[in-house]
Amino acid sequence: NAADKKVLAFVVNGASDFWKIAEAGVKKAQGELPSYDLQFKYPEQAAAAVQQRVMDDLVAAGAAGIMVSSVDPKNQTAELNKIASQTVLFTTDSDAPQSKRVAYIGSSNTDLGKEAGKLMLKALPNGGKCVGFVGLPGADNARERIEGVKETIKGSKVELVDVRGDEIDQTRAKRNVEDILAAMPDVSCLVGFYSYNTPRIYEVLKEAGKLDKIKIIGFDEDPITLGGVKEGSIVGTVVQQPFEWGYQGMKLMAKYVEGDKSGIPANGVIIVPGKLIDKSNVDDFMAQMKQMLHK
Amino acid sequence: MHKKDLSLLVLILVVGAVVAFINPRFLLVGNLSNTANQVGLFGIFSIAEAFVIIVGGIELSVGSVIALLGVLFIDLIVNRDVNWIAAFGIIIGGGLAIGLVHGTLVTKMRIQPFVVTLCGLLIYRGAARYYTEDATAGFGFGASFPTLEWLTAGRTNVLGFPLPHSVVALIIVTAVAWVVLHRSVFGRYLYAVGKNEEAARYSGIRANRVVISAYVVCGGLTAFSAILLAMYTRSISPAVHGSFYELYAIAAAVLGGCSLRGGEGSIIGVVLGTVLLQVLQNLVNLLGIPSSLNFAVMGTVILVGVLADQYLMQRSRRATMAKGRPQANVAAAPLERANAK
Amino acid sequence: MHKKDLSLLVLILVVGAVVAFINPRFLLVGNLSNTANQVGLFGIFSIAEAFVIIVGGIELSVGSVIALLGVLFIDLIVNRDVNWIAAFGIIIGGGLAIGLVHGTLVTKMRIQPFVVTLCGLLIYRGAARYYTEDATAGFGFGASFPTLEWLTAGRTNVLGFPLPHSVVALIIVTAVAWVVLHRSVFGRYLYAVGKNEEAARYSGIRANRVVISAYVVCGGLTAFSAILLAMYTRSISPAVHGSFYELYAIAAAVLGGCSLRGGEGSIIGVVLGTVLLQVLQNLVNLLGIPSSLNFAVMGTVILVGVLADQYLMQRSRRATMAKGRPQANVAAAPLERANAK
Amino acid sequence: MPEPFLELVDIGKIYPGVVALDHVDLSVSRGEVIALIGENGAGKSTLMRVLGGVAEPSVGAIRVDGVERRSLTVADAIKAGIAFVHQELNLFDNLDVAGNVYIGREPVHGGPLKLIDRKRLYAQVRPLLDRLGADFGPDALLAELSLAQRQLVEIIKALSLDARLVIMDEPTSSLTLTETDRLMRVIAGLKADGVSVIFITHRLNEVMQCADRAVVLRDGRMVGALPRAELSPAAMIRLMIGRDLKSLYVPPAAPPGEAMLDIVEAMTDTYPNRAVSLSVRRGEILGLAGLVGSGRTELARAIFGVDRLRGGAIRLDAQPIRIDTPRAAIEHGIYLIPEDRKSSGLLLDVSIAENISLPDLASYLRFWLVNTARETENAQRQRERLKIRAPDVATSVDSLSGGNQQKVVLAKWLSMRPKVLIFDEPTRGVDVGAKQEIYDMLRRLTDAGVAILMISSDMEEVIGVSDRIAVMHEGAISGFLDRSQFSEHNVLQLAVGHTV
Ligand SMILES: Nc1ncnc2c1ncn2[C@@H]1O[C@H](COP(=O)(O)OP(=O)(O)OP(=O)(O)O)[C@@H](O)[C@H]1O
Ligand SMILES: Nc1ncnc2c1ncn2[C@@H]1O[C@H](COP(=O)(O)OP(=O)(O)OP(=O)(O)O)[C@@H](O)[C@H]1O
Ligand SMILES: [Mg+2]
Ligand SMILES: [Mg+2]
Repeated sequence: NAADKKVLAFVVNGASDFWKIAEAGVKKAQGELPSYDLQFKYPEQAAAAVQQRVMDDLVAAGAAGIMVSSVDPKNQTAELNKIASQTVLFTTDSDAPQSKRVAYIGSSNTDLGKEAGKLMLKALPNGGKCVGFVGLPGADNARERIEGVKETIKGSKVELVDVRGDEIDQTRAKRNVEDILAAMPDVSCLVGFYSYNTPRIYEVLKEAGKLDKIKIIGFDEDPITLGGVKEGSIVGTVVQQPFEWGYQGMKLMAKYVEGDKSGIPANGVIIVPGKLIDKSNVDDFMAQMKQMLHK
Repeated sequence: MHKKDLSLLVLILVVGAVVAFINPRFLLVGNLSNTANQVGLFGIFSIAEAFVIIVGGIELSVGSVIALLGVLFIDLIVNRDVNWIAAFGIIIGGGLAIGLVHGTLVTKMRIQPFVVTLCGLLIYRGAARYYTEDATAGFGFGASFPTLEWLTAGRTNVLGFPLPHSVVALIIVTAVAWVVLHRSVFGRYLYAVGKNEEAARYSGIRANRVVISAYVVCGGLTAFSAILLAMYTRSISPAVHGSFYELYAIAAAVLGGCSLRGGEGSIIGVVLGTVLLQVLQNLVNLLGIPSSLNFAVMGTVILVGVLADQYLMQRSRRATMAKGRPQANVAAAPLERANAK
Repeated sequence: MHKKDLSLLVLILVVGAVVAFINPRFLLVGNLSNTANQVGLFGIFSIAEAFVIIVGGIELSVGSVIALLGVLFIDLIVNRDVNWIAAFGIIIGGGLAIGLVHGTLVTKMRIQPFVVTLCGLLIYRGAARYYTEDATAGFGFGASFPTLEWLTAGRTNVLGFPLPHSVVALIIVTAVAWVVLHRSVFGRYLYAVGKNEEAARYSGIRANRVVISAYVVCGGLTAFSAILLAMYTRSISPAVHGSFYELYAIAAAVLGGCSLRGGEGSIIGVVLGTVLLQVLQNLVNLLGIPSSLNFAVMGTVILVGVLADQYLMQRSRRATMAKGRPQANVAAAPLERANAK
Repeated sequence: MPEPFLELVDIGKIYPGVVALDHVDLSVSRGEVIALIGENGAGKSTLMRVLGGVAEPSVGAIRVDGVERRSLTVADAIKAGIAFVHQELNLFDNLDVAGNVYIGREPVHGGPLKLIDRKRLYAQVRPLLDRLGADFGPDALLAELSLAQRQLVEIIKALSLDARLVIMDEPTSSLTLTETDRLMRVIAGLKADGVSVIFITHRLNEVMQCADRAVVLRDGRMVGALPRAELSPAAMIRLMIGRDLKSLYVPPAAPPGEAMLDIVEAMTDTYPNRAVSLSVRRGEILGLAGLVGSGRTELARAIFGVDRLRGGAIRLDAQPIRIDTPRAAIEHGIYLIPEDRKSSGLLLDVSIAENISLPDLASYLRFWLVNTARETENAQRQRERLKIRAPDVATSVDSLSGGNQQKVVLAKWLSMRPKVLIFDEPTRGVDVGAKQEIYDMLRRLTDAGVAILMISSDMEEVIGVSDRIAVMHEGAISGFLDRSQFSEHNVLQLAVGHTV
């Protein structure tokens, strides 16, 4: 009887493919945790208030534990504490260190940015102008990634001259790339900060016949990004491991709910490092992905 | 009109009963209090919208105004150390000023309300984002304004029910708005101008002033709810905060019997419209419906409700028509006598 | 009406000239071709919206329909191996069906268009998300449908200008829509019903049918642009794809002279409205304006343009009035004589 | 004669392409009743709109109590004690009768919110309703009133002002004799109280009844004034149209044929248990008389398919037909010319030509498209035939005078080939000269085999034009009259439900 099972919920910050992978992880965990009902929640908008509402309702519905990718961890602290006082709270994706959450499991966006910065340096030994593309430039994950990139390329001849936002509208995302090509003929590399940005960059460059002239650096594991990496037209992409967040996170949480706190380190932070995918390891990664999503 | 409010109430009760039946936790005090809180927050700007719709206009910038004024409010008290009472005043003043500008553009410059407020939607959102450089504005951890927080986001125990103060605010706003709209001269003029502006002018009503006032009232109320919302979320990402709220507001107003052609609508109806929308949101989460279906469920329930209402109305109209016979004859009787003399 | 189109054209040229002056790359063939492509994509569903607005309705579900049908289209040809011509037909058929449902609910069930299409907005978005389980639908790497791609997203060199096929589609749609609206009986009926439905009915026009047809046309055209957009982005995240596009469409229609009260608007105006909106988008990127200001720039330019237009109109009206006096006397003379006989 | 308190001096008003008023002088004395008459489009309404502060004169001045001003605003006019009954009704569907009457002047409780004193509001309206014998209460919703009832509300609104001057622009155009009589008595009462009245009408017997002076406008100019002693219909007509009129009734060329349209036991919404049976014969004009609210319009609407019939049947040429939409009626050759031109007759901001062609667009097609040249040509013909006063047929109808708008409504249908024509108040607001033309046209139509059902509240018209009269009373036919029985008395007897 599903109603008698304890509910553990994974609340994300908005709908995207990225979370599909985490969902796969959660599903795998569900297979190993038959006495729990694992739910995966997408708030209908990427807004703190909406997410808050979802969590309030989950608590009202009696969830035993919630793992959340907070939309705005810095300022949601008080609300997160309210949730933490009523149920077991984990954070993922972006941490809220000052809150009373039990643990954070995820990666460090700044570190991911640094990885991408290294890729850029490698791709442009003689330096050059880069432009980034992102959904919401103000969002924390975007800021941290951009910061990481900037930190790494500081002092080199590679510069990130602009980052264009698109409100997660793919038509505009593609349009932005077209416009930048028109506006800046001397741009030598384009960076896609959100998962869907890289494929749009790839398509525009392909249509413009400039794949060999302009370097592409990406984040995340959109199939087209991976295809581009495999083909050699994308320098590389930095991926996180959301599958692990979902899988390990849920299992940890179940244990914690049962009273076993051994899996949680003292500072509560569990970093699952990102991976750098380039032509050398793309095939392995793709095979792995396929396996994960099909389980 | 009264009847319409009633059928909305019935719809809400039916939905509530169904939810409570499937998941009794719906009726928990905590859950009801949370839902009530949402109703309070959304109800105020829905009433604001209703004023403009009744006078025959539309206000699309509600969501952006909520973002801009919310950001400013937080900035004033967190970064600029403005006393919160002063900040309160400044923000409400800002809302009134925005309303004044919209009203003036609509009446004096004769630009379609849709265009004016669409530009407002775009401009205020941009201004909010530019002002914060797209960063989230928030109180940060541990920042504390106890009085302000208690007043705006607190709850008071009333007979065991933690009554959110946003609901208190909504009740006051509703009461005042009801009296103004349904009992005062100004309200009369709002309906008159909304229905037939030319005739209102022929009757010596200063139609422009009435229209401008409606936008000003709307701006002020929206500013008020911007503050409440800011205190509820305690953080505002300027790119998304409040977006689509104008649709919520218009939907609540329309559900509550307002016609976008102006001159119609009741305050009680608007509040009930808000309640319905919020109960629907609550329902999706409580029943564990996939969140991707959230909107779809809302849309379906509204549509089914409106359809059922329409169907029943048409049936009852036919019924009263049939009953109406003797009445019509009685009403005609004095005429007969008068004419027979 | 003609005059209004002209002033919109002037506004576009002024904005274009300013941008070209600051950044001459605006005039590069590549950039113009890209912008034209966007105009093609957005113009078609703006015209769709205009049909509904002219008949006195409103269609808010454009964006959601674009998401749902786009997802289905990609699913049909990528995952279900449906021949693309068949898929094309199925999707257009779906759009027409959606229009039929909306029109029927508006006319036969007498539900306000705003409510019907708002529910549509919610339901179709939810359906799209549910169908794909919130995953992105896309062609995947290397997937290739050369004919389809060439037809929908290709460009043909015309006198050195790579003319996007979306523009060709828009030109055809515009031409047909222009003839239908401004020259055919059906067009006359659309305007008549939009202006005064009762009078139209008394003149023997089947008003319900006309309204339903408008929604059907709108649905069909929206489906068409959903396909073009899907082929342009080649990937669709159902939660956000096309969201807010109804606002673009309504804005373009309103800029193009449509009144939300119905009965007004010209096709040329709607297309010009789309052009203005897209040039403004292009401007933000070309001038390196922070993308957070994108919307604000759009709003400001529209507002300033409309204000200037209004100001000039009023001035010129006053001027003709002043000049009109002696003319009026002359013009009246034959009439006077005719009556004096 | 009392001293003038209001003077219009040398007023001129120019609209693009039209000189509506051309140097008009008019002075109004206390307690004087002035009838303002003239052909359609002569400028009567415009002159009154200037006085009521609704239109600004191009030249001239207005003197109120000796103070001269270039123009008035609505507020000025109300302050000066000028009340205005507009030709086109200006009421609010979403308010009740009392709300409409006192709109802009609601009695209030004190206090900053200015709450409406509803008790006082209703109390103030009730006696006014009684004075005009209205059959509805102050809390009746306006949306539920018929056109004539609305006209009463409009009049009551003006009376409630305690004005010094009441302007009435065709107040009786949809009233029947009874209400008109009451209105005449009210006017006499106003006069006795020292209130001045300016009264516009196309019904000359009303002028005879109440006017102290008739002022005649033609083509925007004042062409004469007749003091009470010199008032006669013939004199007025001569001044208005510059020639005499022959008598109204033109006998049919041949005796009427067999029944064309049969209404059998028709029942409508307001009077669901009363049934109407009547038949209109080929080649005859059947007048349909009755009091306000007797259900004539409803019957017409039901026949035409705007409303559903609650029961009964319709037969055309002895064949039963089903009509559930106006379209179906039109396809059977049954046309209705509605009484409310503003809401059901016209597209106001559309040209004359497009209005005329609307019901018959299919016959203007060339290669599937509308042939605008043919459209203009036909409109031009209709304009000449009906003497529609407008610069050209591209003029939009909202700039036409009331009577000319009515002519456009008629023109819409007259260019088609009807079997049965139902006219609901066909000459509402039409001047005497043009009425004559219309009556001639009706006769030409019947002589060509058309059957005409003419609903009219104008007694003179019913008696003067019909071949036969049916009278309705509370949703049922209370009797038929043949020409030999025609008299005001007989019509009235039947209208109140008595027998003759
Ligand atoms: N707003 C307007 N714009 C242009 N012309 C107008 C306007 N209003 C009135 N006119 C013209 O002014 C002239 C006088 O119109 P007015 O309404 O005063 O006539 P009227 O004497 O009241 O006629 P009726 O007996 O038909 O009511 C008409 O030719 C009319 O077309
Ligand atoms: N739109 C309406 N809604 C509700 N009731 C109406 C409406 N129009 C008319 N009525 C009512 O129907 C009854 C019959 O009115 P109808 O208009 O048919 O009468 P009539 O004989 O044409 O009189 P007149 O047109 O002179 O008022 C009246 O009592 C009136 O109150
Ligand atoms: Mg007139
Ligand atoms: Mg009638």
